[in-house]
Amino acid sequence: MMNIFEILFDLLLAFVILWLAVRTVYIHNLFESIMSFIGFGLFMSIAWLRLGSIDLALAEAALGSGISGALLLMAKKKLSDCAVENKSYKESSNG
Amino acid sequence: MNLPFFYACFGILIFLIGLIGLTLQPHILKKLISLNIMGSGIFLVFVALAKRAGLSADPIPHAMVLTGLVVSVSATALGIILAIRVKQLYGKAELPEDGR
Amino acid sequence: MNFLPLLILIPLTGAFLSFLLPRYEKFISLTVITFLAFITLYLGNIVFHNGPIKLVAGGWSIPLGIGLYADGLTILMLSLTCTVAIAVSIYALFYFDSHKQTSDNKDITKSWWPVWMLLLSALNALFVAADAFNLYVTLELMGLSAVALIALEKKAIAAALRYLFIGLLGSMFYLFGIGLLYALFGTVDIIELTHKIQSTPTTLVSMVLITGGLLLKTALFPVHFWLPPAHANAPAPVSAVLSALVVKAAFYTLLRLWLGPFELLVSDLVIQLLGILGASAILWGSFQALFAQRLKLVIAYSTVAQLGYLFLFFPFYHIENANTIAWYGIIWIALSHGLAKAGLFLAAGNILHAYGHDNIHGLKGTSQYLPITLFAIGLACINLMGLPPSGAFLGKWLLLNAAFVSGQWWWAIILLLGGVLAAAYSFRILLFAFQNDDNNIRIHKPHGLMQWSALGLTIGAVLLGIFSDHLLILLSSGAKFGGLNLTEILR
Amino acid sequence: MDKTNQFHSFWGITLIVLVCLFGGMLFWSLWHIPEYSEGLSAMVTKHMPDSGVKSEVTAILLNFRGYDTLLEVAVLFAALLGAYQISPMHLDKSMVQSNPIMLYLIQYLVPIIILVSGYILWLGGHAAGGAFQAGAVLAGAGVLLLIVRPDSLNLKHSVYLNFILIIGPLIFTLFAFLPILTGGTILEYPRQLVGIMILLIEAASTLSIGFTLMLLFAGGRPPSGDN
Repeated sequence: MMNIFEILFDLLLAFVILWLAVRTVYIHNLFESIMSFIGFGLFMSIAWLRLGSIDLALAEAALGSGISGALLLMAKKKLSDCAVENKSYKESSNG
Repeated sequence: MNLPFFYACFGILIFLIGLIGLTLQPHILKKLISLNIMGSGIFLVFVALAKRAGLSADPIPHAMVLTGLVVSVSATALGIILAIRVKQLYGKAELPEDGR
Repeated sequence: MNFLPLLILIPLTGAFLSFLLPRYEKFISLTVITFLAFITLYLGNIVFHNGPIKLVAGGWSIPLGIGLYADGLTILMLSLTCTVAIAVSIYALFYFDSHKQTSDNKDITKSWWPVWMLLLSALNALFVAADAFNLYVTLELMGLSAVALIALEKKAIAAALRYLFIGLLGSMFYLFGIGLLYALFGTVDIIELTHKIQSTPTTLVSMVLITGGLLLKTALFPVHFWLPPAHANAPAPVSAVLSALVVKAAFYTLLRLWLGPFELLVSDLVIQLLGILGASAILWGSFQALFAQRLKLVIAYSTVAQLGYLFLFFPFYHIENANTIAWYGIIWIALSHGLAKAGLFLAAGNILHAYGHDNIHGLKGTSQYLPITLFAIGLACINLMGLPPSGAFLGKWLLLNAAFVSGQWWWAIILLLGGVLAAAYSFRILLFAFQNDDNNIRIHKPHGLMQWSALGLTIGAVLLGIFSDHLLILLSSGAKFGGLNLTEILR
Repeated sequence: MDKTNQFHSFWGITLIVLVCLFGGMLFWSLWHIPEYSEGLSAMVTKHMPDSGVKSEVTAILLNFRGYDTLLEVAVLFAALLGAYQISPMHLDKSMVQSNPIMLYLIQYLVPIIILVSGYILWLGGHAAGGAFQAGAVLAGAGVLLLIVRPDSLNLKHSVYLNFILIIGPLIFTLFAFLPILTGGTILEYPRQLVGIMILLIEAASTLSIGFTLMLLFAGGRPPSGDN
């Protein structure tokens, strides 16, 4: 059966992940949201370890947190830089 | 409540958080992040319920989740590139309202 | 030697090779499609004579390995895919060449062929899948390649993104349901699930999740909003494939699961609800089509309406005989709609190509300049209305029969009303198209084969109503419903 | 403004009620799942000696349910093709962060990351690891290079790059196809070659996945080489 430390560990992990998930989804600032998402992925990989899957922990850390995080940060950068292309396009395509 | 069901319930909570985020957040990147979080919740349910087999968990859901992870990363990448294009065309990183 | 997996592997190889060697992409793709046509014919022959084909990937035993399965319905869907693929590929040979100069950036490869090959392999894989998790992967492959195809057109970028979101959301629900099913029964094979399934609350929840996800992908009435912008703005061959095949594939998945594992759980309330949603889709879609200003938008809304007919199968689910008749009926509607709608979208693409726009009020002179295209539109409209001798007539007639056999006559009213509305929006198109143009506007005439491929598909839809005997027998191969002599009813 | 806020709060409450109902349904479904279930683990254990690898997850991914993985690799390829037709590769100068420390570190970091990637790939045969993890790590090295020294990679759209991108899926498809020629079924590896075939698929896939993810990070199609 589970001992008290395991229960405490699970509760703490669940709390941290939930907090990061809520922060990721509801925080206004996009950058902090992405950062929380990366943290969410890292803590998720601890959860995978807890559930006995090293494969998933590796994959989550590398893909879910690392690559997705990098993609999102790059996207944020490009979104704030990019200029609107040919404005007239918007009107002309309305018809 | 034992370990598998604790984590399964927790997975459902994460899924719901992502679902609310997907419907409420207008920003495309946040929608994508929310979808990823929903996915993580589902994966958690998969793997948690596989742990019911005892110490050595059932590996089939692990493989399925690995497949799902790669699929969601691919979809996120494509979504991000589309999002940048939408911003270039419409000036906002949000889906246009008029249903185009 | 079993050819079933080749239906997936050949287009996959085609996709990789045509990406590697863009110079030969047309040659590679046409070769792939020729192979597919022969393999489909060969498999159809086997299923017709020997019954359904089953095999397991990797040669493992079933809950561990992934099953592949082909029965009459599978073969008909594969043939639909193949027929549409042939016509659309011939069309695309010329369509994308003439649009090349509009590409705004030389560092973007607007590559239709590799993605189209990927989509083809996804469709074939979906139709032969007998494994619920495998269906998830194929649905994702189909969704992502469809998004990539929609994004070929600049003005459809937002629609593509919305399509991606809807597709992902639908798959999430679907995946959740599959997870619950696996947790309960320890298998994701559809046939084995059918044997093992029990009616527990968890199974019910998983059915709700899976059905919800697939309805989202099938664009049933209240969640249809994403379909018209995506289908109306994508390039013509893409619209044709989306309307004819991709939405049907999601419906096919739903049908497979409802007639297999979920059979035990289907309650009267739910099937009536699905029927009502289908009926609303018919009415709402037709009304929107009646008031849409652009030809492609009319056609897209008409897809929403025609998808509604497919859901009229469900109210007859529990009624002996009526369910068989309705099942044959909706599959005939699905097949003939697939051919007719693909042809119609290709024809609309011709008009867009010729006039530079597809505004309904500007269709003047189509009968002078594009007679073949207009003929294709006319034949397709006959199908949408469900007039004889089209395939849709047979389908609707079977549905009418089912309505009367079961005593639920009110569905017949919906069918008739849907036909009338379809006639209204069809005549609206034809009315403008038949007007003579006196000003001799300059048009950019599409290649002859572009016109003929549109016509070919719509002729196919009509032939489906005339030469239906053998196909109906093929359809009964491996079907859940059998033993009912349809030719008796048809007389 | 006030009005829209009210509107939003109305929908917000409706949404929360709906989500609560939906969540309740999901929790309710968990309640009825049996406490103990072995799933297919016994079956996996039984067939492990025939799989050609020692890690269970790798055996499932590449052998027992390899067909799913084949389609999944195609999904990643579909995302890449989508990116190729939407936007060109785009790395503006402001993204480049080349301070001297990074430039110094990267000489050591990148080879180490590539080694780690190879190690994870090799681990996949008998422990946790495999093509997807290794590919992601490899992509990490590429991303690092793209950020710090984009010119060092010199990505150009060429047949060689395309070949790297498809070599993994192509070999996978080929190995799925070959057994059919000899009368078997899809992905039915010959018993004596199964280990080496899986290793080949994984090695090629790692390369393809790594480059695909890196190009997705870069934002699309690299510029043509011939100008």
